[in-house]
Amino acid sequence: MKLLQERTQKQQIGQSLIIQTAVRQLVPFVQLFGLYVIVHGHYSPGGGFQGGVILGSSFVMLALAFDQSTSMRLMSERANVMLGNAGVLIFTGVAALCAIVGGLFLDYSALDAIIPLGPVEWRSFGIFLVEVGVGLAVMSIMISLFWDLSSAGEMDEGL
Amino acid sequence: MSYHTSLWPLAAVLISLVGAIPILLSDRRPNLRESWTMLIAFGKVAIVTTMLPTVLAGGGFEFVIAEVVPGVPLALRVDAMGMFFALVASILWFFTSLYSIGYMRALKEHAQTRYFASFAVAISATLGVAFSANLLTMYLFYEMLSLSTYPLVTHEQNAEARRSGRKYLTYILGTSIGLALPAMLIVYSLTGTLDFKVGGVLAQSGASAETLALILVLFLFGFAKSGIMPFHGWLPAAMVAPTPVSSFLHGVAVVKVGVFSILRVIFHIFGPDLLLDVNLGTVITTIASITILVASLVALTQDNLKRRLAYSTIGQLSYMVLGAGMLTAAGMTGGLLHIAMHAFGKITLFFCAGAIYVAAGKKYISQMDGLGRRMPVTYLAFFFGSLSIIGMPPLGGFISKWNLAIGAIESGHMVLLVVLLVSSMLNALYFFPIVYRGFFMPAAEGELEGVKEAPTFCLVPLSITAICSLLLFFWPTVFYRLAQMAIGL
Amino acid sequence: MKALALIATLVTGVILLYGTMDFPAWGDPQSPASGTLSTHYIEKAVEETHVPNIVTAVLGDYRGYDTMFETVVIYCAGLVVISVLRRTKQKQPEKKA
Amino acid sequence: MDDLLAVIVAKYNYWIYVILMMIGFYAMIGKRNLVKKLIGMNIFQTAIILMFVSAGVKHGGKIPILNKYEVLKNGIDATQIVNPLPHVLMLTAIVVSVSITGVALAILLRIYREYGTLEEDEILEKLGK
Amino acid sequence: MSTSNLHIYVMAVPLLTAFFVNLLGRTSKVWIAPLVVGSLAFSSVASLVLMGRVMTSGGFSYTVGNWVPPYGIELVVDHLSALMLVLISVVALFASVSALKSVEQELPGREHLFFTLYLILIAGLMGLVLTADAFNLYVLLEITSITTYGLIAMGKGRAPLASFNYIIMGSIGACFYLLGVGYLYLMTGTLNMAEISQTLPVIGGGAAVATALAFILVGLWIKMAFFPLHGWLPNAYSLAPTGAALIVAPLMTKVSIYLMVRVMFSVFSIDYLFLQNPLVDAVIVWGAAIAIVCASALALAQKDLKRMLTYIIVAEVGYMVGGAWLANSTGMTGALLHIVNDALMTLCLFLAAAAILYRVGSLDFDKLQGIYRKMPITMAAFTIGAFSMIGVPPTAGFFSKWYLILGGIEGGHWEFVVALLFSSLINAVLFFRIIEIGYFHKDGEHHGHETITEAPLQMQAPLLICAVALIVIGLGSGPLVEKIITLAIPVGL
Repeated sequence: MKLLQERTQKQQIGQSLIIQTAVRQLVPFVQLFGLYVIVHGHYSPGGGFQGGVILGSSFVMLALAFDQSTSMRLMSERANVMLGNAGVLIFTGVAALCAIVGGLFLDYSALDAIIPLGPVEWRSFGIFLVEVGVGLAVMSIMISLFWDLSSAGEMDEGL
Repeated sequence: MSYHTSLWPLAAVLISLVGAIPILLSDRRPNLRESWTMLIAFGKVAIVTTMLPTVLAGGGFEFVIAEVVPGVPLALRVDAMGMFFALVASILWFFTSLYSIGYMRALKEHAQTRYFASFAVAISATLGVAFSANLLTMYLFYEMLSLSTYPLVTHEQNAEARRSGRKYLTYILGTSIGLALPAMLIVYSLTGTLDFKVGGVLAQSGASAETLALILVLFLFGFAKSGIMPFHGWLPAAMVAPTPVSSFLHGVAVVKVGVFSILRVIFHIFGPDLLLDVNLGTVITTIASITILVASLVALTQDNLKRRLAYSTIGQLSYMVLGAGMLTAAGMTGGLLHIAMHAFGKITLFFCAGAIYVAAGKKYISQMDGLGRRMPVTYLAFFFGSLSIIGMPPLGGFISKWNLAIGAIESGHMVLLVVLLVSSMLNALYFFPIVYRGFFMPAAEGELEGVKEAPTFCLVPLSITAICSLLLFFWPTVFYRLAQMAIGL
Repeated sequence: MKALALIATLVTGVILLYGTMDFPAWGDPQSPASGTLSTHYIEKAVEETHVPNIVTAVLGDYRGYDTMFETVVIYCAGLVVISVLRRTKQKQPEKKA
Repeated sequence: MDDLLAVIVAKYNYWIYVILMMIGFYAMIGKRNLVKKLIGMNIFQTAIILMFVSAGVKHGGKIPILNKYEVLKNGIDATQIVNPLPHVLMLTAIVVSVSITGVALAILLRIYREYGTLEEDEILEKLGK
Repeated sequence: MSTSNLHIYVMAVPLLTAFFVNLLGRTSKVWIAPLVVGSLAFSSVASLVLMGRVMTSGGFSYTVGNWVPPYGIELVVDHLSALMLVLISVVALFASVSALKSVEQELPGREHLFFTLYLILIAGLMGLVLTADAFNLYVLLEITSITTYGLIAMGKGRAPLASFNYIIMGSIGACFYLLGVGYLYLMTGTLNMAEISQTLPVIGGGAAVATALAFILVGLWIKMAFFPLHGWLPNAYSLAPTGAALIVAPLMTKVSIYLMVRVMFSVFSIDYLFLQNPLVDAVIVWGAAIAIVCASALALAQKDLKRMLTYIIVAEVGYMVGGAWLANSTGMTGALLHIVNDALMTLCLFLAAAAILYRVGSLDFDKLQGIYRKMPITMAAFTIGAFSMIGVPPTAGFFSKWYLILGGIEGGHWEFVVALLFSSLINAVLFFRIIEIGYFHKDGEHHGHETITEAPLQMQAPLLICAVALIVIGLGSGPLVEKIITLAIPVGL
């Protein structure tokens, strides 16, 4: 009961045209930046975790500016879970694949056996792969953390 | 002597353990169940007796079950001493099973299947103790016996049974875990072995007299089944069990297992010579003598027949320890022999007590006036049994007591002789009144209407055991020989 | 309770301070922490992995095993939050009531 | 005096972390409010993170992001670059602490749902009756 | 340097399966059971094969990502870790079979989440056993912790509160461990255990190293609930969902013990621990003795079977810590053997508890009256487990206790010997109280659960196998010690 009252008050505060418009404009750029941070982790500060968090934050922004259901329309809970699993699976899958194709666990250079890029290049590329995995996982977890915590697990309008 | 590996000892131990399974399975069909019991009992006697000649010829069998601790396997070995005890136990179990059938059916006891099954497990454990080749194995079977007899002691499953069961376990488990186990471990850490050797293993360890004394005392009190005071309290309490249980377990198996363990330790872990050197014999004899006298005195005051028998048992058990403590050939022989003689005598007495309970429903001596004329066979057997316990010719008890007396004289402690004589006197004092009341006191009117002899299933075994203890006076050779071999003569 | 906590804290702190005694000076390039291990990373990482961002190289490859489990940790966190908080809709009304 | 100063200059940051750690630790075991405990936990972990990172510092060191081709051509002087390992480790530690904070918050919500309060004493007395 | 990946698969298969359990289990529950049981069965078989290899051709070191240690993360497969792998996978397998039923009863609709966490926990434990890298150990420690927090918090009623306390205590433990590792890293500049242990003698045991040791030990002790630090365990374990308790209770504390042993001998040296400051281990053994006595005494005060068992676990931790610090090989043998035995005993008892809970719905002592007649098979297995806890031969518990006491005698630590005997007696009292309650049914009759029947086969099968295993291992403890454990204890003891 108490929770609900707080929530309704908050909504009136949150619902402001300016913020909503700004956020609507901002979100694509934020997501783009997130992707950039992930893929450019090799050459600049960044990587999966940082990028993932930024990607996640874009949805958090939506949920804050509008309400949770809006953000859930853009990214359904089911899809979110799928992405999370996909992310972790990419990482562990790559790691296991290295072992399966005859190298050691997580030895990306072993993947040279599949697509010959040269072992060292493969290491670089493998790092890229797993960073993507990490990014996906972190993003989805960030989103679901926010959703669950903000709506106390009811997945309704949230804060 | 030479031991050659064979499956006989294992078979002797396992037959009743495995036999418990068909007993459990034939829960619904009593006749089938009882025939299983008898079959197993007979098989056991057969197996044990087949091994007898070899042992008498100075041979023996052994069988290693598993190598559990470096230098200490779980192993069975049939030597003279083990044979001696196994013979007594298995023969008496046969009669007891016979007797139980009569008793349990006459009283329409509940949960008979559980009763017979646990009985079978218990006898396995007993033979296991008899045939164990080292202290660890013996400890194993000792515990197994304690646990398997719990359902028997608490058979009635009423409040009193619960109390006694608690007392029973507290004494037995408490002492064995708290005292015997550390003693065993100290011995192991001193010698690196727990094997039973004639002459003992501790002699070479070079342990100080104090350590030896400590170990000895720990063992004496650790095997509380021997009813040495002050750890005797469980025995009277355990008398709530059905009479066959009391008669066999608390007249023969359990208590004798306690004594047997102590004798094993004295003979084959310490070795008499070592004990003589550091002269720890007196420790044993003192403790034993006290128990003998106190127990006999207490027995006088008991009105409940089974309790009186229990206290008499406590006293008699200490005879055996006493004999071992004398550390003279005759003494130790007497001690061992008394295991057999007392077993036959005491089981007869318990059987009689049971028979009286079945036939007349009487538990208290003061109510048994004139009962002897109603059930003469039972009372005659009772008379024989008590004579044997007191140690009068022409009954088996005389032989063991005779040896004990000689041992006392040899050992040069005249006080021990005095103890023996006094206690025999006391035995007479607490047994004869029962018989006297039975035959010569007039029964209260209408008290014993229609009381007649107990069912045949009860009567036959008790007569046989009574006759046995008579025969043992004339032909004690087998047991005598085994006892002498056991102490290395 | 509070006093106990305070004592515990102080003891821990004192031990930790005592432990810092023979620490290397702060920022000392010769400190063991920047010994062979980090030197190797700095010097060899690029040619061994072709990743100029050494942190990424170490994170993704040399200590990739750590990173993998780290990802699993955060995955678990999400899972736990769902399993602890998430409530199916039909439970809603009796909550609101 | 000077050497004392030298010691202080050399070690003061470690001492600061220890003090930070003590604050967090005390909050964790001393405070009765569950959220404060949680905050204490975060302070504690932050202190550890700072300690690790400070282990990697080199005076005048540059960030460990190099120019690929130049390095491949003519090596690199390790003393010029700060130690990357602690950063990696602490990236992990941060993620772990985030995850645990998330879990703890979720559980706190459950507790709030159950008892309507986050004061340990009140909860215990609710449980008492 | 070996290229065999078997041990990796032992760890990775449950991990990967976990994600599929989450993915597929969401849609339909039919996937869960085959996936969980299948993956754990695979791990069990693989770990047994691995054990065989180690026994024939000795242990080996493995580097993830094919970087020479210390640059990469090193894994070590030796007799000890292989044994632990077998233990973990087998226990997990049995527990999961039974857990499938009880979870279905207790957490409807959340099975897939439960078993995802469950499998990740198993993988984490296996990783802990394998790793030879101080920091990697921390990460895995957190994985196991975080999954455990979740599993416990899924319980009803007070479970979240218990779980939160566990989070606070567990985090303190982990942070202390990390602090210790940090100090070591600052002093040695490496995280690879082997390399640290090579470097430490060079720099000598100074203040920082001593502090590191202290903090690592305290951290691990909190994780394993060594007596004064045990506060979180009883609530957490007794309020957790049955399925969670089934796996957490037998394994978590044991694995932390293993970690302590690992750290003691792979990071620090016998020389540093026992010879340079002999006072320390004397103190710790005393502490262990006190822990055993106090925990056993506390167990006496409990009125609920599960809570009683948790306090027994705390006491058992004292056994193993004491045994490990006795500073002689006998004690260490006892400690390691007891890790195996205690895991199995605890599993056996908790499986029995789970079966009873499944039927009776409560584990209060007064609900257990006459249970022997209603669930004879379950209670028979329970009795065997109880005997093993008490230390009745030939069950497994007796033999590890044998070595522990022997080690105490050899080391002259009589207080430890006395404590062990005392706790055996207490255990006897504890369990015979329950056996008595279950065996006498006269006044239990009108408790009105005559409808109670035996537990479903799916819960009985693992229970019975486990009970039999206790006796088999007891009889086979000679070879077990001789062929594996003596080779597992560090040289020089």
